[in-house]
Amino acid sequence: MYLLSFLTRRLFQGAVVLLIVTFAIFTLLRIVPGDPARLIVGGMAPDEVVVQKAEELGLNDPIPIQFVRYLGDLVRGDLGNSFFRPKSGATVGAAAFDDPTRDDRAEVLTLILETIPLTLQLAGLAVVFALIMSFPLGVAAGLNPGKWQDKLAFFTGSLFVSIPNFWLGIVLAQVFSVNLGILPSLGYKGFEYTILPAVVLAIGISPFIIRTLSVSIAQVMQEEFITVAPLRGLRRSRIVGAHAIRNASIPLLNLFGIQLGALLGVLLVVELIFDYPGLGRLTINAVLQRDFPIIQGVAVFISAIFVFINIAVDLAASYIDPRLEY
Amino acid sequence: MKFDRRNFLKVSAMASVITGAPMINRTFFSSPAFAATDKVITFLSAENLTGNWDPTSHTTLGQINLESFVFGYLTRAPMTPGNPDEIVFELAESMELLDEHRLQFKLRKGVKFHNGEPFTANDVKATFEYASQPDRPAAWYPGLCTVDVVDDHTAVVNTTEHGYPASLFWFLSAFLPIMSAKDLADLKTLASRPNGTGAFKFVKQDGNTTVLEANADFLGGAPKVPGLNMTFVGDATTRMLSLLSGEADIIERLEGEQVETIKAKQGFAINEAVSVENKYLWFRCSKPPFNNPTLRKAVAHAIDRDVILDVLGVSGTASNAWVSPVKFGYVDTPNYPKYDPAECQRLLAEAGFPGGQGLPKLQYITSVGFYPKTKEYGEVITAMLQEQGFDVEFSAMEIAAWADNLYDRPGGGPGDMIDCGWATGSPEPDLVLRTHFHSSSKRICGIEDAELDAVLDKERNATDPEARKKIIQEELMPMLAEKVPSLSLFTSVFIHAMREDLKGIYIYPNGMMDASKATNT
Amino acid sequence: MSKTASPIETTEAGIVTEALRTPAQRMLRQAWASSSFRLGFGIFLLLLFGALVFPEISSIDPTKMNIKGRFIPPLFLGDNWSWAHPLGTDHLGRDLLLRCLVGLRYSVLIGIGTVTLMFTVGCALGLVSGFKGKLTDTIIMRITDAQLSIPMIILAITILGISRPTAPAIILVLGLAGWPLYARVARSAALSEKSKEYIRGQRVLGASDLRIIILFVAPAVLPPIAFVAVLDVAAIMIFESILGFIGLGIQPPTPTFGNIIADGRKYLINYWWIATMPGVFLLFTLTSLNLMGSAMENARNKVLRGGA
Amino acid sequence: MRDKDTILLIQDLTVGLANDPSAKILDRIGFELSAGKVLGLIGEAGSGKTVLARAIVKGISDPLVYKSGKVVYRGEDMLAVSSEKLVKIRGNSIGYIGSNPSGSLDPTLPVGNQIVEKLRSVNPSLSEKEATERVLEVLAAVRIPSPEVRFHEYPFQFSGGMMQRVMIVDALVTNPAVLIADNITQALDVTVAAQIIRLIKELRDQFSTAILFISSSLPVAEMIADEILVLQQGRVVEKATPEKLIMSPQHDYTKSLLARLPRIWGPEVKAPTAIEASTLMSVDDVYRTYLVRKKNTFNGRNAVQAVRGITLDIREGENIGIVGESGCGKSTLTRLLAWLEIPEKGTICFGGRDLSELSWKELTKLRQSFQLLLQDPYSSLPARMPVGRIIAEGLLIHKVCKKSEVRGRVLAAMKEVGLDPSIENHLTVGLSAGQRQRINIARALVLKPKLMILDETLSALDQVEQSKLFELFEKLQKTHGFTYIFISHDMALVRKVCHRVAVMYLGRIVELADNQTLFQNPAHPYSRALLSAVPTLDDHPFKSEEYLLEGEPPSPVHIPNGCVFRSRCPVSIERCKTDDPRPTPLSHGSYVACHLVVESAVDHAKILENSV
Repeated sequence: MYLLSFLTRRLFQGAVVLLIVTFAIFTLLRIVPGDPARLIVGGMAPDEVVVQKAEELGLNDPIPIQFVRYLGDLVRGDLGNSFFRPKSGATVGAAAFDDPTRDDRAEVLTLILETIPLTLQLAGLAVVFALIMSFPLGVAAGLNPGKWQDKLAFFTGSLFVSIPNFWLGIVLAQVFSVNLGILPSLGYKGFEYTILPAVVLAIGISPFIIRTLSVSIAQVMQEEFITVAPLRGLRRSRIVGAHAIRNASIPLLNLFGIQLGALLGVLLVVELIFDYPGLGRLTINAVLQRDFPIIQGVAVFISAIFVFINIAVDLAASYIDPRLEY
Repeated sequence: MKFDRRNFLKVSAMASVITGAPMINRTFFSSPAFAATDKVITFLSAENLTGNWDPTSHTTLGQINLESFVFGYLTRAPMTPGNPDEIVFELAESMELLDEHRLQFKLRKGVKFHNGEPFTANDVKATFEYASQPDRPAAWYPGLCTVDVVDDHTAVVNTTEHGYPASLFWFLSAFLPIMSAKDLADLKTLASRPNGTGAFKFVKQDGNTTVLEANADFLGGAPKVPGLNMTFVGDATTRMLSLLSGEADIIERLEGEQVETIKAKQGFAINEAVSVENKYLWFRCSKPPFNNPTLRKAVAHAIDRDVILDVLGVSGTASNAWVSPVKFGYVDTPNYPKYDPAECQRLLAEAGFPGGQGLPKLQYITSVGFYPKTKEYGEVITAMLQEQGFDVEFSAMEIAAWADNLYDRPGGGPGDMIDCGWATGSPEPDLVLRTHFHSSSKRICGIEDAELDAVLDKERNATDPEARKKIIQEELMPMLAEKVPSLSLFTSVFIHAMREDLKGIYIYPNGMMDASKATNT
Repeated sequence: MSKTASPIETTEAGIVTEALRTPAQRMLRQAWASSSFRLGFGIFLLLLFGALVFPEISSIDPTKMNIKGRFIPPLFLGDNWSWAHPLGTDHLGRDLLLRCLVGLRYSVLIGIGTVTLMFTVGCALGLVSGFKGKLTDTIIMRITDAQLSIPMIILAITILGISRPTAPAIILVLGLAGWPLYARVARSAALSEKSKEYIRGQRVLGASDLRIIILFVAPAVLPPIAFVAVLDVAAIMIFESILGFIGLGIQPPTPTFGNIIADGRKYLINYWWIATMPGVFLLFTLTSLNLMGSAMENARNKVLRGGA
Repeated sequence: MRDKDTILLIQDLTVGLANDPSAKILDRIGFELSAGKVLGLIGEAGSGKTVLARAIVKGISDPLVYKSGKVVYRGEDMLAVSSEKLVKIRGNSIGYIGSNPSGSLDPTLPVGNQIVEKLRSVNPSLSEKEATERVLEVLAAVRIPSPEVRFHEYPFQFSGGMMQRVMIVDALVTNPAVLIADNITQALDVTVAAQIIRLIKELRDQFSTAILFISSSLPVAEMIADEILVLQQGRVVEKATPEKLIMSPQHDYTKSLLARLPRIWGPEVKAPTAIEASTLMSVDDVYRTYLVRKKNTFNGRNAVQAVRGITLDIREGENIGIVGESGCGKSTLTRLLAWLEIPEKGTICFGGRDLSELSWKELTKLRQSFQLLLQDPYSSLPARMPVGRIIAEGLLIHKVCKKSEVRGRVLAAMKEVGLDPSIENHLTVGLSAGQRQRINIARALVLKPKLMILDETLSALDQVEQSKLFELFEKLQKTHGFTYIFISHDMALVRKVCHRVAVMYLGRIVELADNQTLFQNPAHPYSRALLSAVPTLDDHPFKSEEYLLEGEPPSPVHIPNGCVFRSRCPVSIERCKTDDPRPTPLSHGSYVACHLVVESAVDHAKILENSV
C-alpha cells in the first residue's frame, strides 16, 4: 500500500518532468537551424521534394500540434525513425534523395534498445569497479579522519577527479591494447571489451564515492548511536559493518541519483573513445549527423531512466532508512 | 594460472555464460571451425556505405570497393604502371569496336548471378540502358546508350543515336558493375541487396559490417577464403590498432606515421601504389562568392601545394592536372595555378576584394577519418588563405556527415569549399572530367559553363584516342586552369596494410580489390 | 531543553578575534591553513600566470605552422629537441607549450564563465524558490527536475552540434544546462535558512521578503555554495575539453585542450607528446583546482559545523 | 573497606586530556555501588558527569585519557581487562542509559532487532528466538503498550519517553548487576520524566540492580537516590543521604546549589497577584491547523490541529504565562500572537484593531508595537551582522527616524539593556547567551513596543543570568509600561513572575487562573498532574503517587471525541467520552475546561479540598 501510493505519486511527478523534458527538447529541435524535411530527403533533393516531405510529415503545422502528435506516437512506444540510419544499422551517407531505401530507416526505439544493454553492462561494471576501488579507501578514511588513511583517500580522490577521463582512456588503450596487448579496447566483440572502458569510467566515478563515503562515515561515527554502541555491548566490527556503513550508504545512494547525469557525460565520451557500440556512441553520432529523431528519442529515454533511477534510489533509501518519506 | 589473453577470454566467456549475459564471445566459439584452413578476411573500410545497394545511386568509394567483390564487370583494368592500358576480360570474353558507334562484347557462358539467375546479354542491356540515364546519381556513363542484343551472349553497345563514340566504353567497361535484368525491373529489390556475379556473395549487413561469403560458382573459380567481412571504421587510428591486434586482416588509407609503426612490427605487409585518385579543393561555383572564377583563381594562387605534400608525406604525390598521372590524358598542365601571393592579391583586387576586404566568411568543409591527413592539411590551407586575407572558417566533419554535405544541390552545395577526392577504376578520364565539369553532371562544384561543356563534348566525341588526348591536354586542362572549378591538390598514394598471412589479394589503383585468389591463414 | 554553549565562547582572545570575522573570511583562513590549498593555489597561480602572460610575450604564434619543424620532441627527449620548443611541436610544427597555454586560457575562461553563469541563475532561482515556497517553488522545482533529468552533456552536444560553437556559446549552453544543481542546493539552503529563528526575528521586526532574501538569506547561503563552485570550475574544464575532443568545442585553429588531444591522438604511437602534454597541463590545472576546492569544502564544513 | 554487597568500586579515578598534562576532567573520584541501591550523582553542566558515566565503562576516547584509578567490577579492574573480557562485562553486566534516547539507536533499524542484536552480541549462546522472547518480556515489563507491535517499529516512531523506556529495556535485558543512568530524564517533559523515575524505582526493586543515577537536577535525584554524590569540576565534594544533603549541606558548593534552586511552594514564595487593567490584546477562539503529507496516500494530508480554539485576553501591563508540555501548541500560539502566522479561524485584536483586517502597510506599522523575543539566543541573531546594525534593523525597516539619528538610538538602547557600547561593531559570535538576549531585547526596544512576547526566552540561560534579565524586564516594564507574555515549560519561572497563568493541553487552554489559584488550587486535573510532576525540594502539595499520569498525550492528528484529556485523566466520567468541555468562566477572568468543575460544584469543591 505504501509502496503503491509512493510509486503512483512519484510516477505522476516523473511523468510531469518527462512531459516538460519532451516539450523542451522537441521545441529546441524544431527551432534550431536544420529543416527536418531537408535532412530526411537529403541535400541533393530539389526544393519541391522538401516541401512535399514537410507536408507529408506535418512539419508545417504549429509546434504544439506537432508536439501532441509526437506525444501520441510516444505513448504508443513509437519514437520515430532515424533520418539516416538504415535498419541494418550501418553508418550511411551520401545517398540520393529519391533513394527507395530512405523509407527503410531504423526505428529509434529499436536502436536505443539495441544499444542500451551494452551501455548498462558498461555502466554496471564501472560501478562495480568503482565500488571495489573506493569502498576500502572511503571507509578507512571515514574511520580515521585526519590520519594517513584520510589523506590517502583525499589525494587519490583529488588525483582521480583531475584526470581527464577521455585522455586517460586514450592512454590506457594505448598501453594495454597496443603496447602490452593484454586487453582489447576498440569496438565490442565480447565481454572483455567492456573492461578497459569500465576502468576508465570507474576512475571517473570513484572520487565521488570516496569523498561521500569518507565524509558520511566520519559523520555517522560521531552520531550518538555509534558512540554509545560499545557501551551497549556491541563489537566494533559490528558497529562499523552493520550500522555505520548502513547509515552512510544513504548519502551514497543519493549521490548516484544526482551524479547520474555526470556519469552519463563520461560514459558518452568513453564509448566514443573505445568505439563501444552503446547508447553514448549512438548519441554522439546522431548529434554529429543531426539525426533529430535519435537525439530526441535518446533525450526522452534518458530522462525516463533518470526519473526511474531516482525513484529507485529514493525507494532504496527509504527501505534502508524508513524515516525518509517521499 | 598464467594470466594471458587467451585464458582471460575463456574466463570472461565463461563468466558471461554463467551470469546469463547475452554477450558471448563469438571469436572464441567460432574460430576453431576455420582454424586449420583459410579464414574469413576482415577488411576495414575507411568510408561508409550509402544504404542503397543500387550501384548507380552513388559515387561513394567505400561502396564501389564493396561492389567490386560482389559484382561482375565486363572487363577489369589492372592499370599496372608497366602496362597501364591492359584490359583483362571477366564477364566478356572479347571486345570489338564494330564501328565508331558500336562496341561489341562477346559474353562468357554459364555465369550465374548470386541469386541463381543466369547471366546473359539482356543483363548487359538492362544495366547499360538503366545506368546511363542522366538522372542516375553515379554519372559514370558518357551519355545515354543503347545496347543491341545479338544473341544471349553477344551484346553491342550502340551510341549512334546519342552522338558520341562507342570507344569511350573501352576502358569504361572495367568500371561498370553488371546488374541482373530482373533486379532492374524491380528497383526496390535492386536497392535492397547487392546481387552480382562476383567472387563473393552478400549475406547480410550487420551494423557497419557487410558480411560476404565465398561464391563457389565464381567464374574464376571458388575463392579460397570462406568469406570476407568489410567493416566501416571511420577512424584511422582505430583501423590501425585493429590490424595490430589481429582483429583486422587488411586496412586501407594509411598515413605516413602509421606505415612507420606497422613496418616496425613483425608480420605485416604494406602495399603502396600511386592511385587514380586526385584530391581536390572544390569550389561551390553555383553560388557567390565562388561563382566568380577570378576569386577561385586567387584562392588557387594562395595555396602552396608543396607544403601540403610535406604534410602528407608518403600518402601523396604531386599532380598538375585534374586527373591522376595513371589516367589517360594526364598532362603537366603548363598554366596550372602556382603558389604566388602577389598574383593572389592582384586577383583579389581584380575581383573587387582587395586584401580580402568585403569577402564574406568562407566555409571550408573537410572530412576526418577517411582520407589521410585531411584535417592537418585543411588547417594548413586555412592558415594559408587567412594569410592572404580570406576569412575562412574550417569545419572538419565525420565522414558520413561530410558525405551528406558533399554534393552540389539546388542553390549551391553547403559551404564554399569542400575537400574531396575522386577515384575510378578505369583509366577513362571522363569519369572525372565530364562527371564534374560538364553542366549535365557537375557533381560537386556545380559549375555550368558553356565553354567547358563545349570542350568536354569535343573531347568525348573525338574518335581517335590520340586526338582526344590532345584535346584534353591542350584545350581542356588549360581551360580548367583558367576557370578552376576545383583545385587539384595532389594525387593520392594508396597505402594498404595487411597481415603477412593474407596473400594473393590484388589491389586496383582506385582501391578496389580482388580477393578471389587470396589466402588467409 | 537547555542549549549547550557555543564552543567558541569559552576560549581565549585569539579565537574571539577569529570569531569576529565573517564566515566566508573564516572559511578562507581555514582553507589557507591547509597545505593542500596552498599547494593547489600555487600551482594554479603559476599556470594562470603562464597562460595569461607567456603567449603575450612569446615571439611565436601558437597557430604558426612549420611543416619542416614538426614532431620536435620535448626537451632532452629524442634526438632533435630544441630549447625553442620546450614541450616540442605538434604535427604541423606548432609550439606545444604555447598551444597548451592558450588552451588553458580558453579552458579557464570557459570554466569560470560557465560556473559564474550557473551560479547566478541557479542561486537566484533557488533562493526565490526556497524562500517563496508554494506555487513558485513547485513550478521552479519541476523545471529544475526536468532540466536535471536531461543530462548536461546531451543538452550541450545537441545545442552545440547544431549551432556554431564559440566561447560565449559554450558558456551560455553549459551555464544554462548546469544551473539546476545550484538551484537545488540554494533552495535547500534557503529553506533551512528560512526556518531559522533569526529570520523569524526579522519578520517580527516587519522586514519584507525581498529585504530578508537580499540582506540575510543570500549572504548566509551563497558564500558556502560559492566555495564549492571551485570544484565545478574543474568539472567544466574537463567538460570543455571533452567538447573540444568530440569536435564540438571552440573550432580549430584556435588551440584548446580538447582540440590538441583529439589531433594528437592519431600520433600517440609515434609522437606521444602531442596528446600527452595537454593532458598533463589539464591534469595539473584540475589537480590544483580540486586541491583548492576540496580544501575549501572542508573549511566550509568545519566553519559551518563549528557554529557560525 | 568494601562490604560484600559492593558490586562496583571506583577508586581514585582521574581523567585528563591527552595533550594537557595538568588538566583534570575527573579528579580522584571514588565511590562504590551496592546491589539494589541507587546512588545519585548531581552536578552542573561541565562538572564531568557524563565523562564519569562513560569513564566507568571504559567508554572515553581521544582527547580524554585515564590518568589513574581503578574501576573494579566484582574484583576485576575494568580498565585493565582484555578487550575480550570487557565485551563480556560492558553492556552485559553493566548497563548504560544515556540522556538522548532518540539518538541512541540506529534510526534505520527496528528497535527490537537492535536490542536482540545487542543481547546476542554480549551473549552469543542465545538463539535469535530466545533473545526475541527475552526482549519482548522486558518490553512488557517497562509497560510499553503492545510490545509485539512496537518491537518492529523504528526509533522515530517512538516518543522521547517511550524511547527512554526502550533504552531501559536495552540496558536491563541482560539483567545487569549495575546500571548507569546518565541524565536520563533531561530531554523529557516533566510528566514523562516523572513516569520514567517511577519506573526506575520499580525496576530497581524488581531486578535488584545497583544504579548510578546521574542528574543535573538535585530535586530529580532526590526523588530516587538512596545516597547522593555532589560533583563539582570533576571532584566529589559531598556525599550524603538526600535528607541530610538538603537539611544540612556541608560543602559551600552544595549550599549555593541549594540556594539557587527556585522555589515554587515554599513559604518564602511571593506570587504576583493578578492586576485589573484594560485589554491590550484579545485572542478570540483562534484555530490553526497544519496540513502535512500523509505517508500512505497518493495526495492525502493529515490535519495537525495545533491550536484548537483559544480565547485569551491580555491585560495592559501584566505578565501572563502560558505553560504546557511539548506538542501542546505553545509554539504555534506564539507564532499566532506574533502574527507570523494567521489563524484560519478566530481573530486576534491588538489595541482594539483586528490584525487580519489591516493592510500590509498598516500591519507593518503596527508590528512595531508587539515584538517577539525568541527562544534560542544563538540562532535568533543573524551571524553576519554587527551588533549595532542588528539593533538598528527595526529602525531602518520602519524608517522610524532619520538615518543620522539611528546610531544614537541604538546606543541608547544598548545602554538601557546593559550592553557595552564598545561591542557595537562586533559580530555576535563569541557573545554570551545573556548578552545575546540583551541584543534581542534592544532590537525590540528601539521600536518602543507595548507588548513583548517571550518565547522560552530565558530557558537557555543559567540561574544567575535569568535573575539579571528578570530585573531588566521589571525595569523596562516600569519605564515603558510593557506587557509581557511568557511562553514557557518552566513552572518555577512562571510561578515567580506571572500574574496570570494559562495551562495548555493539546491545542487548548484547559485552565486560566491567577498565579496563586493555579499553583495552590488548580481546577483542572491536568494542571494538577503537571504540578505534581515538577521536581522540587519544596513540600509538594500534589504527590506524584496520587496525581501523576500514565501514558502520553494523544496525537494532534487524531483528536479523540469528547474531552481530549480523558485518556489520561484519573477522574474522568462518562460524559467526558462524548462531550468536549468548553471553557467555563470562573472569577476574575479565569476559566477552566472540565466537566467536573461545571457538573458538580460539590465534586469540584471536594477535589479542591483534597488537593490543598
